[in-house]
Amino acid sequence: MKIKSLISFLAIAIFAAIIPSFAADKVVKVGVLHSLSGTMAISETSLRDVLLFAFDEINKSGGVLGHKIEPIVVDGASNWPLFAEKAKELLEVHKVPVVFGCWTSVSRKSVLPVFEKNNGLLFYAVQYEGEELSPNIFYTAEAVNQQATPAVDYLLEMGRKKFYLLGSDYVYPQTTNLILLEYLLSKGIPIENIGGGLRKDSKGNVISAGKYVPFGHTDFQQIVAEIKQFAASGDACVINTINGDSNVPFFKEFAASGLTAEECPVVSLSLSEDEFRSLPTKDLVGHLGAWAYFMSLDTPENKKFKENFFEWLKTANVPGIERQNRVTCSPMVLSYSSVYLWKAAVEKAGSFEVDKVRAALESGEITFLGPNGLNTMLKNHHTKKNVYIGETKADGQFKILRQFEQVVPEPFLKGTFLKK
Amino acid sequence: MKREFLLVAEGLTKSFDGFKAIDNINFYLDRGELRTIIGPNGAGKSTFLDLITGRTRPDSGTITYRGNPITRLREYEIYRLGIGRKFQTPSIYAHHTVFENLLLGLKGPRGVFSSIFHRISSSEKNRIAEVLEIIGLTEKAHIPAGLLSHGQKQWLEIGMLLAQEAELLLLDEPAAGMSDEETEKTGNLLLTLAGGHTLIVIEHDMTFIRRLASRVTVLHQGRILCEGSFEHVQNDPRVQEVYLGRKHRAHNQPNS
Amino acid sequence: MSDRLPKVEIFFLLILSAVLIFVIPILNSAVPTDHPFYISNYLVNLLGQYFCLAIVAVSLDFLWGYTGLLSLGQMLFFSLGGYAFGMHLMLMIGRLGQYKSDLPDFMVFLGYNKLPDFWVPFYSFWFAAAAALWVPGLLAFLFGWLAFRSRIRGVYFSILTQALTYAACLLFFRNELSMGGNNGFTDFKFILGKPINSPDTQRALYVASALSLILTYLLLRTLTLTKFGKVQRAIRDSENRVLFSGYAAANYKLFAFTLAAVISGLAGALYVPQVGIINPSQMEPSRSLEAVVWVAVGGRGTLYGPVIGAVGVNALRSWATISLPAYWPILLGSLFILVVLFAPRGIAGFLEFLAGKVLTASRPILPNTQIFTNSSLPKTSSPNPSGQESQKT
Amino acid sequence: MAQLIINSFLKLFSYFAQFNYYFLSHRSLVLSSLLLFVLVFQLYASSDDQLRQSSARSAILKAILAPEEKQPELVEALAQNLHPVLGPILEAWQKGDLFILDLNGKLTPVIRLPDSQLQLVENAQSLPIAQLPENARPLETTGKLRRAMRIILDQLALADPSPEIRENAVLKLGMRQNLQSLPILERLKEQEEHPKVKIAILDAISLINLNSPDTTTKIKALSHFEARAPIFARDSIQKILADSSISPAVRDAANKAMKAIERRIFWTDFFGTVFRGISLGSVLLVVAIGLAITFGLMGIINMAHGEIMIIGGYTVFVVQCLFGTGLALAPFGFSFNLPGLGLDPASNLYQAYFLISLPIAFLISAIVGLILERGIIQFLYQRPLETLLATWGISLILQQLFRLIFGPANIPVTAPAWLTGSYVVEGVIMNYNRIFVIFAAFVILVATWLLLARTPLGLLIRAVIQDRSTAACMGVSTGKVNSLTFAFGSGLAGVAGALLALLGNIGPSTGQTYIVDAFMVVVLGGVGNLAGTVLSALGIGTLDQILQISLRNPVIGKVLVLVGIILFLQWKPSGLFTIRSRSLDEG
Repeated sequence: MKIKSLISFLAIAIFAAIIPSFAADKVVKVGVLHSLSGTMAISETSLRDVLLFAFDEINKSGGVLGHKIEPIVVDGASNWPLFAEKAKELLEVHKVPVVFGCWTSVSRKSVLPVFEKNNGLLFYAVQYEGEELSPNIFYTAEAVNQQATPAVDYLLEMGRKKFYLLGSDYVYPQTTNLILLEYLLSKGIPIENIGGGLRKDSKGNVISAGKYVPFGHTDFQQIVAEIKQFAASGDACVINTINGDSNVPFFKEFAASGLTAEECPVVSLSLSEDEFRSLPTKDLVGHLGAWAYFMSLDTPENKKFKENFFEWLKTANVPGIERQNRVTCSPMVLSYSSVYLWKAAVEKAGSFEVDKVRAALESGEITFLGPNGLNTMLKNHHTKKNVYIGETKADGQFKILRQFEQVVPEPFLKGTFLKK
Repeated sequence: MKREFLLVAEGLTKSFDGFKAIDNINFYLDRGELRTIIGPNGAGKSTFLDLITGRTRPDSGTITYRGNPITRLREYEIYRLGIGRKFQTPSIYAHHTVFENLLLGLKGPRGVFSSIFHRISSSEKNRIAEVLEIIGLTEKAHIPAGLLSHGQKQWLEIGMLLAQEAELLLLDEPAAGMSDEETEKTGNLLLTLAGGHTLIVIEHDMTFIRRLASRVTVLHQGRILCEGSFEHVQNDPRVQEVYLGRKHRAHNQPNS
Repeated sequence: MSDRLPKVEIFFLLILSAVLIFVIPILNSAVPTDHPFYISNYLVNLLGQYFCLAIVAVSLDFLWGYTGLLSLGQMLFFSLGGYAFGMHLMLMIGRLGQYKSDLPDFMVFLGYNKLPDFWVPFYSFWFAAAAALWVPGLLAFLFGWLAFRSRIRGVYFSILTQALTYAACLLFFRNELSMGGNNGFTDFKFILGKPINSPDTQRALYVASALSLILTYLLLRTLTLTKFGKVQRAIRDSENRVLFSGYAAANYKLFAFTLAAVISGLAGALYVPQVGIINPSQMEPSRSLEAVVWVAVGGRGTLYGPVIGAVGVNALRSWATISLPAYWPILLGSLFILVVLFAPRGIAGFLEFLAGKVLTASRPILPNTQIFTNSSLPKTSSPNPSGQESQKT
Repeated sequence: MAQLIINSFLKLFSYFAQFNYYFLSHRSLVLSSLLLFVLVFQLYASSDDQLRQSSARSAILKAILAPEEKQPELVEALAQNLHPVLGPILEAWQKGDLFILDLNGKLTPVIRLPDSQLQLVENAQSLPIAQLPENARPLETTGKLRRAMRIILDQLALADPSPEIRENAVLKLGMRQNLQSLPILERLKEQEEHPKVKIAILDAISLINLNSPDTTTKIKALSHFEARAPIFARDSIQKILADSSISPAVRDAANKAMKAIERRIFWTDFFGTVFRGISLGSVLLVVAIGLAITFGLMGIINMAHGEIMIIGGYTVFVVQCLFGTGLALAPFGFSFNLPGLGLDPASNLYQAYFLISLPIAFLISAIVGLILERGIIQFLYQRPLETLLATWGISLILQQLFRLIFGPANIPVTAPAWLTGSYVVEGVIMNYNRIFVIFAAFVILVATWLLLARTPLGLLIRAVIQDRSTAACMGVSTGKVNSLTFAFGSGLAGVAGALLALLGNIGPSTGQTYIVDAFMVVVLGGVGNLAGTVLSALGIGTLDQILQISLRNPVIGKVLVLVGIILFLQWKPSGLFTIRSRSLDEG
């Protein structure tokens, strides 16, 4: 009897929690699905902040189609099945017309079937490995050819001849490195000049290129010693796709071993200004980054965005929000841009209905002049935008070295370079 | 003619980190005998029982039981040959009832699957009732064993050996921590068992040992110091020096 | 001597089965969505997931509460079951993936031109379903055989199971394993020819989970009532005594460990189609620790406690991650501490305490509720001289 | 005569000031030797230097003001007017620090120096204005232009006053293996005085000669490398070996040289692995030693060990901020500022912050440990497996508290200057911070051993650990001793966290990374045994490094270590060192 009463109690509790509170007129609920606890909270919390800022900004200027945006913030807790569960809840219980969220590829993959089944709409604003195109997801961040290959172009321009590929052991680095391997080969770099190791299957197909460390790896002594030997014959560089945490021990080891950015620059594809807050930037000076946005970008849009965002942070009523020492970075700005792209599409469609909004987004006419420059949503669900190469300065900012104008995104790259 | 012994240990040696707990012991036990082992703390008494029951493996030497070597067998295999052991501190299943404790001790198949499909039979019930009678716990059959008094737990443990119908019983300080009355009862119990079973008893309580009136083996520093009747041993000057002179202290430290 | 299920328990189980297996699906499918008794698809799916986790909790309790073996790697077996069944689901996607190939997407991407041999049998539903049971079972058997043979017990056993799941987790992250690397398996389309995300399929999976939970409960409950159960608890309380009573304790433990792994594998296989993803993060040590917490909160040593714990803690999490995003780890952490300090026998212990007040106690409760005896401790309180010597070194 | 000396010194200083930027830009902080001063003096104090300098400046001005498509050509032409003043200008251009300002109607190129000062390209005069005009845009560069700049900069580096830069430049030139560079190198060989650079020049000449069509020259170069065995020559020799058309004599020489290099790499790897193994082992030891006390000795399955460790890391961060510019925190929505001492980062006192923070980290972690023990753990000594649950709860709470107080991001801890850099002996890199951790591990170990074995408190701790009730009967206040022991173990964990801040990152969930490793070390060593902990930490560390270098794969290496530990425990179920016990239920 006790169990039964308990279960019914729980059922009621769940119901009570998920039955929407009585909403005022003209409100549109949107979902925010990021990890606010667990290992990924380190990166994703900032995206929640900037999304809430964007909603406030839009609400102040009259909302979307006359509706105020009411965000439903959900914690995915760095737990992928929980991401799927929460996505289901947002779509099936709260019936939100759009969700902004996810950071890791695996979290996106886990929610993808949910969005496809319920015909939801997800804006994903983190650089990723491509090789995916869901009708229900719009990818507003850098595709591989908007980040990794421009970075390689730049290094080639600088006369680098040896490339050491290093990453965390998961899909984004592995995929990116496989694509880069093809790209480098197509640029005439001999395979023995690509460091980190190649693994082939029994038929001789390369199934993995580069060196991979487990998540949270802390001991880079061996790898840095290897890079030092690799770089001994000059003109070498490192393409680093290590995820978040492990970068600190890597760069500490790298700097301590006497390798300099002159001798062997490291271009990091997962390190933005936000991550620099937690890195001893002294050890990173001179190393490179490639993003669609840098905080140091000198445009009126960016200036206005930074001012307003930092002003908003001072008074924002969000539990646990960090108000001090904040920066802006590419995933944040692209999240922010996603909101405006969605707004533009909704206004073009004149409706919140997913199918209509999608049609608007796919029309190729939805643009947003954001802090990062012009973003244009293309039919392939990715955005055309500028790409910048920057060099790390001691204050944790990037000095912009190079700009690639309006690069057209190409999500499916594997196998395309060698065919040409 | 060589005599047929029940238990023979020859050249038995065991050392822990260089400390020789058992040093070249030769030990012979007759069928049906009641043997008492005494010795001061650290003499190696419990280690000796450990070696017989397979809890520790000797560094060298052999142990045979009914002529079969048992040195390399595991505890449960040795037990199944009919060697039962009662530990120094009562070792019973506190969360099981007294009845269940005895049920687990009963002779019978010990495999995983036979235990899954086991149904208690009336003969098993009778046997348990019998043992309960012997150890005087009939009235407490259905309370958790953890609730028994210290002495009752000791008896229950002996009862479990009886249920198993072990031939050789190794009893490590069966009277430790008992009141005088309980000690008396325990002594009687052991005496009734002797004959039908073979017993090795480790004890410190000299009155108790005298009562058992058995053959006594004195262990000292891992060796057999002397062996013989209680009087013989008592009068041995070496024993007086190493053991009886320190009897009082030894008695106060039950953890030998 | 309660060798049979008490009548009241059977009665209660029947009612519960009726509610879970008949009433809830009917309320979900046959009641109009705006009716107050309507149960949404989301809730049905959520309950199905909770029940799978509850199965793990029950199997873990069978090990921990009854055999004294605290496995800190139970979710490894759950994941293996999930992976085995997930392989089948991946193959059932057919040509509906990103690359429109017969191979799963990640294989196309990695340049495979044919399915690895060990994948081929997983085209068969029944092979995959069986593998979800025997693969975890086999691993548990091998690991258990090694561990119990050499008398690894207590904390050592726990830490080793943790190391095992950690090692497996690292291994499954690798693409070389041909198991999808970090992303694992996702985007399933069909199960037994039915679209996997349709409400009907999900309802069927829910019923399967509920049924499995009830059957698991019945099976394990019956086992604990047999002589096997008595030996099992005897091992928990005093393993050496069991050995000196002629039982090969290692075999008993091996049986319990393997059985628990098989059951966890079943739970994993049911969980994956409902949640839609399986990847190595399920093997992270913290996931298995969570399972231990469900058992502890629900009350170990009773098989229904873990069910309450698993469903309750997960429901709490579902609620808190949306209502108290920044504070829920603190809430959860405090709950564990409070339970350990003030309700060592968990919710079940509390319920029994209440029941004991109302009814006459059906079974006596020992004044000392300590379930863990020294056998599960590291050997610290050794009163012996050689111990002192080695400490000085 | 005196006049001449004074004059030369004045000149010298002006040049030195001019090169200052160049020095910094190459991050070369090596002190110039007296020899170097003489060299600089000889090279640049010549009478026609003024003239050459101004012609170089006008040439680059021309290039800067030229239309974009002409720039690369003009920059390449700078080779005829090589002069050190070009270096800073080209680098500024490359990095976007070159601007063209409209000064009184005249287009004037200026460069921005690292200290934000503006300098005219024309004559190196500082501009009086402090800030760039709003509309100033840096002069763009193209890939082609940057390549041209690189060539000029490389040539400039050959005459750089710093021997290190010269050495690198020479080697770089050699690495290009262009036969036309040989005359330049031969000339440099004559002029060069610095022994290291001389060797580098010889290496570079040999590198180029590897490309020589003449077999004898080739073989001579190869035998040079056989004797020197430098790792940087490996790629070039490999290329020779890959060529099937070479003569047997060349092949033989190349093989010999390759063997010599491989031998060197082997020994470098060997000693490197030994050092790295010890280093990783000492990290593991530092991480595990606190746990060896709280778990190993006291039997508390302390899942919050990692978080208590991280408290130490946060302590270092706070101390670092307080020594510097202060710290602003915003826990639970309240913001407050902790003022800093504002010490100069170069001062000795500031540099000592790390040493000072170690005892503070110990104290704070110990206090947290004390609170946890008194508040929660003390009720659980009879139920050790439940300490696992409670401490896991504690760990969840602590993690989220870190997040709420310090933010979700990791915190940056900058190692003091005296701990950055490395000894390099024959290619084996030994970082100062790692050497420091090895040393610290040793100190912690000795201190712990002394405390446990040689102090009255240690005696009490051992007594309580071995038999709580007996100790209590003997009048020992077991509660107090437990608290102190747990606090001590927690304090050690805090020191570990402080040391980890030198090597890795500190963040809310960092503790989780170490927890499995820490338990493995303690269990493998044998619970309750410090010597075992030491041995197993060093053993795991070395094994891990050996596997990493032989498998070239950290993940599989780690998996194998874990499997190895599992199998090892089959053989020795209670770890390397066992404490035997004779009471029944502790086997």
